[in-house]
Amino acid sequence: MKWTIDRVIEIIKAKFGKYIKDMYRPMANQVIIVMDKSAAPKATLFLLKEAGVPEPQLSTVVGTDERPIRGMFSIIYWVSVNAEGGDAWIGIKTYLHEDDLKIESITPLHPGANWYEREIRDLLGIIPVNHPDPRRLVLPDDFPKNIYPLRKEYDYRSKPTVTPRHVFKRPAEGTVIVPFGPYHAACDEPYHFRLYVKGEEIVDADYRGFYNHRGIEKLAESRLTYNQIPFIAERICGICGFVHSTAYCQAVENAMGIDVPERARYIRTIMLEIERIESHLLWIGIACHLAGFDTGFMHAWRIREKDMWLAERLTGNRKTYGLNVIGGVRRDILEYRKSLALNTLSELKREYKEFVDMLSSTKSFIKRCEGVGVLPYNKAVAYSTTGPTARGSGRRIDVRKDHPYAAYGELDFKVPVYKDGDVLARAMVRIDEVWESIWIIEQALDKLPGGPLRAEIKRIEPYREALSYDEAPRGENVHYVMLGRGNKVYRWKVRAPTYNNLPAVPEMLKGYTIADAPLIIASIDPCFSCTERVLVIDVRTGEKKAYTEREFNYLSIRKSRR
Amino acid sequence: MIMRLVSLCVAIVIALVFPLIFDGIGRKIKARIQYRMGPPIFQTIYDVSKLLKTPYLVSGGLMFILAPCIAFASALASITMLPVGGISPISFSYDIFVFLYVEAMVSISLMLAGFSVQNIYANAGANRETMLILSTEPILGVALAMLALLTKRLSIEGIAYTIGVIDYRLLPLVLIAYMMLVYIVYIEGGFIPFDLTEAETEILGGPLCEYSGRLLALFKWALLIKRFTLIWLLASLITIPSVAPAFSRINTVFSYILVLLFQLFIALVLYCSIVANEAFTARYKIDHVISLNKRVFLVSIIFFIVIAVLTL
Amino acid sequence: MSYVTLNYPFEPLEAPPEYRGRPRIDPKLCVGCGACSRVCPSDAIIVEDNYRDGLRRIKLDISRCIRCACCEEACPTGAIKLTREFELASPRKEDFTQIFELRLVKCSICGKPSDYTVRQVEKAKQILSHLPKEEVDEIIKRITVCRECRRKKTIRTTFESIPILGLIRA
Amino acid sequence: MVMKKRPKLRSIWVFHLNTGACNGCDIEILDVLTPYYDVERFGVKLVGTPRHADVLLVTGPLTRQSYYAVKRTYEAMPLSPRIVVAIGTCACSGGIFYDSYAVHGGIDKLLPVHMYIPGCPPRPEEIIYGVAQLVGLVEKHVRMEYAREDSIGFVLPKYPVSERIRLDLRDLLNKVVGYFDRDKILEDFLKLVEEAKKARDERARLRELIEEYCKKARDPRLCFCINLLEKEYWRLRELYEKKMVPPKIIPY
Repeated sequence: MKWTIDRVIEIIKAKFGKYIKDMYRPMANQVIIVMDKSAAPKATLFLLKEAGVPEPQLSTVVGTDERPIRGMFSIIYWVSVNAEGGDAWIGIKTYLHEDDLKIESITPLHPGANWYEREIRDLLGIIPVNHPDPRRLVLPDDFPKNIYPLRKEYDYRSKPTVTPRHVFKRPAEGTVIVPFGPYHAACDEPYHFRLYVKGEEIVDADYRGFYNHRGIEKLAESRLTYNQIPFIAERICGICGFVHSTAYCQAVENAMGIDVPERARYIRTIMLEIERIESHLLWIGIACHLAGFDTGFMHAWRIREKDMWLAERLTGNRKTYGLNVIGGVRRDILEYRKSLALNTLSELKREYKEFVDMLSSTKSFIKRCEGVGVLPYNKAVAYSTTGPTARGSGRRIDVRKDHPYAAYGELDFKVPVYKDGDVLARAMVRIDEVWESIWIIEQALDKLPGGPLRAEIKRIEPYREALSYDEAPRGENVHYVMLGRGNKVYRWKVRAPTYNNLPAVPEMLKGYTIADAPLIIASIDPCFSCTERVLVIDVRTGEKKAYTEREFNYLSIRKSRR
Repeated sequence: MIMRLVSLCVAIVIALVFPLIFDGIGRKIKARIQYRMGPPIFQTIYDVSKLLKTPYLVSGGLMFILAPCIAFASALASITMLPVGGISPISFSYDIFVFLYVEAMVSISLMLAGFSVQNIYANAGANRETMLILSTEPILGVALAMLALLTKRLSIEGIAYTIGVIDYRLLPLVLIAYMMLVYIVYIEGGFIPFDLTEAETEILGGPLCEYSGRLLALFKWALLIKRFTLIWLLASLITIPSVAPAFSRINTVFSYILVLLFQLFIALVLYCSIVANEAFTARYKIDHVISLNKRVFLVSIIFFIVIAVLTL
Repeated sequence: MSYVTLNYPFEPLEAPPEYRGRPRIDPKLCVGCGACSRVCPSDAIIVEDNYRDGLRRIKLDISRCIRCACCEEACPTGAIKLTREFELASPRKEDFTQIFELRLVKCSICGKPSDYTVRQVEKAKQILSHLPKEEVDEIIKRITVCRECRRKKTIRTTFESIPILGLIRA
Repeated sequence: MVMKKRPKLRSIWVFHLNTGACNGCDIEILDVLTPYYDVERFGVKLVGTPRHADVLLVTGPLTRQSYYAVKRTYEAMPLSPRIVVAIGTCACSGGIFYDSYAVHGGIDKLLPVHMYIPGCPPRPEEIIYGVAQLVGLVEKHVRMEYAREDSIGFVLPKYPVSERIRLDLRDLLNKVVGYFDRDKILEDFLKLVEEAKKARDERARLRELIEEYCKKARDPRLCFCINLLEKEYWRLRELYEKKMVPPKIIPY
């Protein structure tokens, strides 16, 4: 039978009824249940493990400094129910008083929560009790203790500093440490993996990232207004930026109760899919390049270029479309652009087909991807992986299907799923998805409805909260917004897909060779600038243990030919 | 004697200039396969000359500086043992062993360079290089040994000339030896899928990643020359038996030039075909290569024994 | 073999008409209302009043502009537009600035520069043109007042509005 | 127009350094290598380590943390020529992040920059243009522009309808077709209005003009807008003729 939100609520009521203090529904498919501090983690775990809801997913954990409003801090565990027509987002919220900022950690039982809890500890000072990993995640190592940037009293311009220190995992006996990055081939962004290597085989790996942090969430709270944030949201990531701006706008629209005109929803859908095509072709190209197959790279990007030109004609720029605004979109698709788009798509299809044939006939490339970086289904669930990474491991989840947004409810498309869980499977998922995207765009262009592009914005009443979600090329992307006063948001929490996928990478790396590492890391299509909006990290000292200063200096500045 | 001196000069000139031009041509071909305009043919020359102008940073011991020079010298030396225009500048009996040794020297110095710096990637590259030469050099040795057995000569020039007049019943075996050689040329030349030592995307240029400026130029040049040498070996083993005897009847100078042109032509053809193939393959992993080499080596040994039995 | 490479820069190349390129202010049309600077997410347009010499200076910094076209959307006169120019590279950062200075209108009471430019007032007149002349003049008189005078005015009016205070004054 | 000249540099090896950019610029840098743009024709090559590089392509607003890494990269380059190219608005000035606590705002805060290439992200052509300029193949176009009111005349365009109505219509169009197409459509509409003004029965004339316009345009979108404008136009006319300030209107 169908998993409606009410049914889920019933289940929770049955088990935790006496702890529930309050319950409200920001949206038809969203509920926020306020619970006792003691019960909230248990309830979350119950939903994730025992309740038996289909494909439960810890979508995000939002910590907010609500002292100006309620004099308390708050945490919301957002659990989503996916697949089999279950469309529900359950937010389990609890308030913590300033002088007792401790809450039971759920990481020991659900590893997927690892980063969320560490992030909240870093940014708000809410301590997850008996969390397995006491190290910092987000804050830079040269950032002083007991200063929490997301607390309201912190000014977004101040830069306190102390001498940095970071502790990496102890290498096992007889292993060599191969620092991977901050500048390396697998991604054109700074990030840092430490591979613990025997010969060429990787026995363990550790991650230290959060290099790309630009303080976006804080900027949004402090400097920018509602209608300026879509543009900074777009610059969270230059590959999947439109996904972010859409998610943000949807979140605000949900909170404000604006219903977006149909035409706008369709145009958003079209652009989202154009972006997906762009991103997937990009990834395929990079994968070829990492496997030393540059011809594949060149051809993939040659085809991609058509898509970029189309985007440029439709929105005015190849990236950062600057199309979203709260309540709709800013540019229309006139008749001539429509026909232009259709022509481009037909060309794209032809060339893409040739390319895929060429790729699948290149044995040496297939050989590199096959059986490498395997992520079994249960691991994929445990880490709450999303998008192609999850679908490559046989998880049948896709936000577009499970929680239809924009115009996806009215369009028809398939969700490709592969069971092998290796790099090849992830590649296949992406390759198939490009076909689906083309098909979606064609449909959307065909039934593009009339009417206006923008809805009127009514009065904004502050402190309404809402969640919004969309399927980025890399997976489920969740934004949480709490409206504020004075034309500014009170809290805007971004959870990019890579945030869920990355912790699973060390799992994938174990047992494979240095030669595989770039391909494996790239296989989740990591997007660090998405993940690392929060703060900057300095890994120097972590390195010093292994190398001399000069040596380390040099190691930490490499970057691949690309 | 004079001819030998002349051909020495010619060999040096060819060795210095043509590898760069060939590389340029290779890049152009690749570019065209990828629908690109591609760099000018002389691009590699520009690159090297620029590198020669730029200053270099030393981040290793004495070996760090010596290695490129050794590599360069031995690469140059190795080509002088091959017939240029039908006459090897330096030729004596047993020079085949010297050739093998000098040939290996380039790889060895690359190894040494890799180990001379305290850099995980350089070391990884050096490791790979070690595995590669340990597994490939024997095959090269065996292949040449086969030819030596078949022709009863131990100098490359000698081998080249005698193959032309060899008993036709042995030709199949000669062909097999040639196939071995092609395989070796492909691997030792460091073409994709065997460019593991400098795999940019995995270990960022391996041993070369610490080098800069002049030293880098020398190293790159040396590696290109080595590539060229191997192909040249193949080319001359094909050209000389087929055309040299015919021309040499006419007149030495004339035949010298003709044979030279033929060699160049054949070399170019070989190079282009290899590059074209290169463009359509992804890089192998070191374990793939090693296992492949093992198999080839076994096969070659078997044939070697067969030849030994037949000829002795 | 054939290739697809474009021969740019050896042949000129036009950006598509939809392209959002370098923004440019048309000094003929700009009234200096500063709407653009208020909507700009990256503060690329800065408007500053210089009361001493009665000038308003509008500074557009292309090197900070993110080409979101918010300014174009907000501009009431269509003075600022995103052109199709994309050949912007330059070794000097100063090249990226465009500066435009407008005169501020004199205060109708004390004659010091007020907070509006001459052009703004003219534009206002145009917008209000459907109202009768005297009304328009009244409105204009009210708005073209420098800060100081306005403060005084407000105080006076408040005094007058509250009878007891009026008594105190008397 | 750019003429073919002898380039100063024939071989440029570049090292790409991301100082916390959003990827847009980085991807465009890669894009420049791909078949349609192919900078390899100028001898440009992306290399794996700064040791091999002559030019540093820097993207991103220089986040607090990458500061150190960038410094080290620069030091790891050979002493000459050490050219630095700032690609993208962020690298040029910090862009939208310029005053964030985590950002220094522009690479020129740390390194001497030889070429600024603004854009968010710059088009591949833009990057090529920058490189070509660096190599000396093309001239600089952009230059600082300074103007004063006195030196430049003021144009207050006259329209067939009163400015107030025009602005309202413009605002309406912004919501219907967006900022990009609105001005053109409005212009067309005003032309029609002007045309109609000449006739005795203005309404009827405008009506038929609009019908033939739609026939010509053959774009349902344009017809929709023009018809909407007509409705709105007459409504506003009445309002303002009655000299009342219009209430906030939500048409359609």
